[in-house]
Amino acid sequence: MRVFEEILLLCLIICAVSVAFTKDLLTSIVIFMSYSLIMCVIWVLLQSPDLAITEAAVGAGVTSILFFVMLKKIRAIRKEDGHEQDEK
Amino acid sequence: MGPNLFINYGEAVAMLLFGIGFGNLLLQSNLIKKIIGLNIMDTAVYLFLAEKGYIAGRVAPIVADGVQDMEAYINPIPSGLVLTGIVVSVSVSALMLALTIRLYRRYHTLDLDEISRQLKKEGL
Amino acid sequence: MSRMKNNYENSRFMRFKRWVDGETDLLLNTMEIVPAKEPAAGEREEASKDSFGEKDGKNPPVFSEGRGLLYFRRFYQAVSVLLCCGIILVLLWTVAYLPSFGNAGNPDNNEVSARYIEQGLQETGAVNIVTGMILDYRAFDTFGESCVLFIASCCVMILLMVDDAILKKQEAMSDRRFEPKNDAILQGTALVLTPIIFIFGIYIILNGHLSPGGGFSGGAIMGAGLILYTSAFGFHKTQRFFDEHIYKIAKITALCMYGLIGTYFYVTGANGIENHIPLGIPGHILSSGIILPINFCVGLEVACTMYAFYALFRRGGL
Amino acid sequence: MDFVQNFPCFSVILCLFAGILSSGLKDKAAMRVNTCLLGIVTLLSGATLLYTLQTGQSFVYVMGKFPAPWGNEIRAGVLEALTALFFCVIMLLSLLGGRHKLLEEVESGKTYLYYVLTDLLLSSLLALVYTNDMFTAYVFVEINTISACGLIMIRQNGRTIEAAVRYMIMSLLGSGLLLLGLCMLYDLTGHLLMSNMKESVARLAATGQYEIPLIVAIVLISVGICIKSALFPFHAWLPDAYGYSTVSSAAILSSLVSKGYIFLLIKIIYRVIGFDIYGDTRIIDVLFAFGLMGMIFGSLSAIKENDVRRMIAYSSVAQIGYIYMGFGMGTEAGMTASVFHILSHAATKSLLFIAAIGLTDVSGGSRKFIELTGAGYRNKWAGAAFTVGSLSMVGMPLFSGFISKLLFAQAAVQNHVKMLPALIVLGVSTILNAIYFMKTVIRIYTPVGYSAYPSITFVKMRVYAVTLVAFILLNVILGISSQPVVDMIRQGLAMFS
Repeated sequence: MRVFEEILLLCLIICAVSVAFTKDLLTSIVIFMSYSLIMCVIWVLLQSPDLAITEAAVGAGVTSILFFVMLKKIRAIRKEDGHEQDEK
Repeated sequence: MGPNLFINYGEAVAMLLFGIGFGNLLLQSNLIKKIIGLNIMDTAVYLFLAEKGYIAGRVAPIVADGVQDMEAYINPIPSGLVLTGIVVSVSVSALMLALTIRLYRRYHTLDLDEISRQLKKEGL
Repeated sequence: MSRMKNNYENSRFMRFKRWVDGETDLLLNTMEIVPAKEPAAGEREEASKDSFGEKDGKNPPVFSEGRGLLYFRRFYQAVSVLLCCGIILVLLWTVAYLPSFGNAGNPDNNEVSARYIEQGLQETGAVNIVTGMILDYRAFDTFGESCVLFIASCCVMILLMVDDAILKKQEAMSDRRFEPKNDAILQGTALVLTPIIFIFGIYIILNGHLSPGGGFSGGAIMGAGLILYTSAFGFHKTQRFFDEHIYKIAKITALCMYGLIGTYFYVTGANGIENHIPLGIPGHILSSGIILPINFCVGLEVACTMYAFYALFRRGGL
Repeated sequence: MDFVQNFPCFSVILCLFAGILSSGLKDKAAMRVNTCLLGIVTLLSGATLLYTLQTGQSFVYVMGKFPAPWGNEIRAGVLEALTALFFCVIMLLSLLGGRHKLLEEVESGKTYLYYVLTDLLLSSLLALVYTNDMFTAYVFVEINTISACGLIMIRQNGRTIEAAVRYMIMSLLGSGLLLLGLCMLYDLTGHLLMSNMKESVARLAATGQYEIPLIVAIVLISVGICIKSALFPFHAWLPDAYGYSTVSSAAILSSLVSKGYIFLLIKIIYRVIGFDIYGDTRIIDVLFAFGLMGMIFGSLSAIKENDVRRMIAYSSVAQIGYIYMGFGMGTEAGMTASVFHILSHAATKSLLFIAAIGLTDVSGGSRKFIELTGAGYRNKWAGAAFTVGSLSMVGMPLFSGFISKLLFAQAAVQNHVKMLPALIVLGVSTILNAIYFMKTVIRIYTPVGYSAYPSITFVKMRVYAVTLVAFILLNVILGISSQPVVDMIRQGLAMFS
């Protein structure tokens, strides 16, 4: 169990570092989502199921959805402006 | 150096993550990455707390079979605090994301340095 | 006429006068304005690589950026890196001296957690000690926490709410312009999943005092269900049972109920008046005093808020 | 138990309720609810103050039926009640003074949200003042941060939103550090309640166990709060946030929000860590140094500034430097001076912001100094108020600023090591203050032959003028009869330990 936990902690660090160095925003958001899920498993290992269920629903679920929606919104704004430019 | 660095490896990882998140928040000029850095920082603190609440060989604090002995369960307080913290951090990130959308609509970039340059050009 | 100077414009008094007039800066005056410089090549590359707005190549950023600002940025980055490394080192050094991990003799395992564990079931009626602790022993904190969520939703409303009906229509159209409408697979899956998600969310809320979970996680799950339904079927379908009016009523009712229960609990407790909320039999659904109704209120509020975030982000209105 | 002891709890809960209910009301109704609320809370705080003065001791109120180390608690003494009363009064006056601008600058359908935000901001300030529990403090710090961000960005132009983002980033850094420090402190002591924490910290400090983590935790908490209250090197967000937001927000932010955090720090110093233990660490020297630097650099930036609101904002940086300098003295007298300065600065800075808006209004909305020429004649009330505020800031006798500078000087004389730098910087900073404030006052009273802008009459802005008069009175009262207030502060600080 201890080895498993160590591997997960290592994964956390890898995720956190790779978020910083990813160029694509969508990729970094997906990496952040996986970071939250790993955190969730670690909390199960640390005997805190309350946290795990909340993190899974709030951290990995709703926060990621909000990130995606925001990215989509920004793309929509960009495309809108692009169209306006074309018309001119 | 103190004696407990390798025993407290979980806490050490939490501190590393805190530093990484802190660095992201300071160094990234892209707003979305700043927000992710912020979230990493927050979760690192929560990881630290949860690690501190854990006691080897005990189970989650949900009373089972009527056993109400302190020796049986882990410390419930850190879990409660983290539960509060998670909700705080989701509200903060929602607010930051909304601010980002507004800024993007106005300045068409996510780069904070770029935005301040544009502001300077406006000369307001 | 020796006192007459030809550089009167630059004399101290004149500079002082101009400063009083607010035309120039007293101290900045001496500084020459550095002529416009091309930003360093490396930096521009960097800027165009990861910022979104510049990717599409319109308005390439050519700014008259003084050398001072560039140096300042370099300096800032170097200092930030040093600061982060310093913080990490200090914190690791601290961790080395902290109480050891997983040890039952640590200072945080004291009489406080002992009472929560040993008497929590009798005093709060909750089998899940964490829920009992946050909703009963430390009820005030948790009320504050729901207010954090509430105020965040208010701020998002300030930022993204679009009042004008015409604008609303436009936004709704532009948002879905680039994706297929009425996707059969998505709708079919959503039709099956949404009820299950809802039931699961309600289960978690109602069992908050018996098993892991509670108002926050259950509410978030229900909010996620609403979001799934909306993204599959569009806002019009959702608005038939959940529009802005209902959102407001639900949110205010939930928070006020929570506040009233909480206030009753605080005031009776502090003044030594007997509390008339029965604790029930531990382990049953209808037990544990104020925890069940509070969980219900919190769940409702969280579900509404999560959906409101989504809807406001997506189209600027509920 | 006396019924009055319920009042602190009632005032926090009432604010939360008012905020929640206002979110379902129309603009006008929300405004009325807000004004009523402020009136009621002022009365409640006043009653609490009288009660604590009468009984001469502080009381603890248990939120719920569980006693000390298990449940939440709030605590009220003379200092808490005084600060709460003062905060309510200032907030009421700031909102009244900026109401006409609010209607112009905020989208019409969203004004009610402004009042929701202020209600919750007030609740968080009161909770920060009254709380006796570290985690409650953290939760309400977050409410404070978010609602302050809302107050900044409610006037939605690019400038304010950018300022809000910068504010949020700095604030969240601060909250992160604060939370981490708090978790470490919890880990070392096993308590979250201030009084129990203090016992444990005293025990730890006596035995020398966990010495390094304790110091690091104290440092983290202090730095977190310093970042949030815009101490000198962390003030980058401040001028934009104060300079471009709507005027009530600027007044509230500068006079209340940062002061709420500082009050929390005072509480932590006295009630969690212990004044002596805090004084033994070298943190107070660092605070002292940064306070002095803030006093100088804030004033210099203010002198360079060409925009009247940003100038006042930079002056806030200098004033926060004064407060931290008082902390840094490490004596009771320094702390008293700091607390008095919190009150006096709150009264003066909001007066300046409110008066400045009156002056810029009669100058075509421009905030550049050149346009303000003669504005004092066009809007007599605002001109007079601005003059009073400036004189108070500079430290003229009769006004509140004089007393706080006097107290700082007295405190400095008592501390032999820090006397020289403190006195020198105090003098220099006073001169710098005089330079930029007097420059403005001279400018607004420079006569102009012909003005393109019409002057304003009393009838047009009755509420505004009354607010200004109230502010001036507050300042003069604090300046003339300062002794009772100083006594109350001393008594309150004594109750802390």
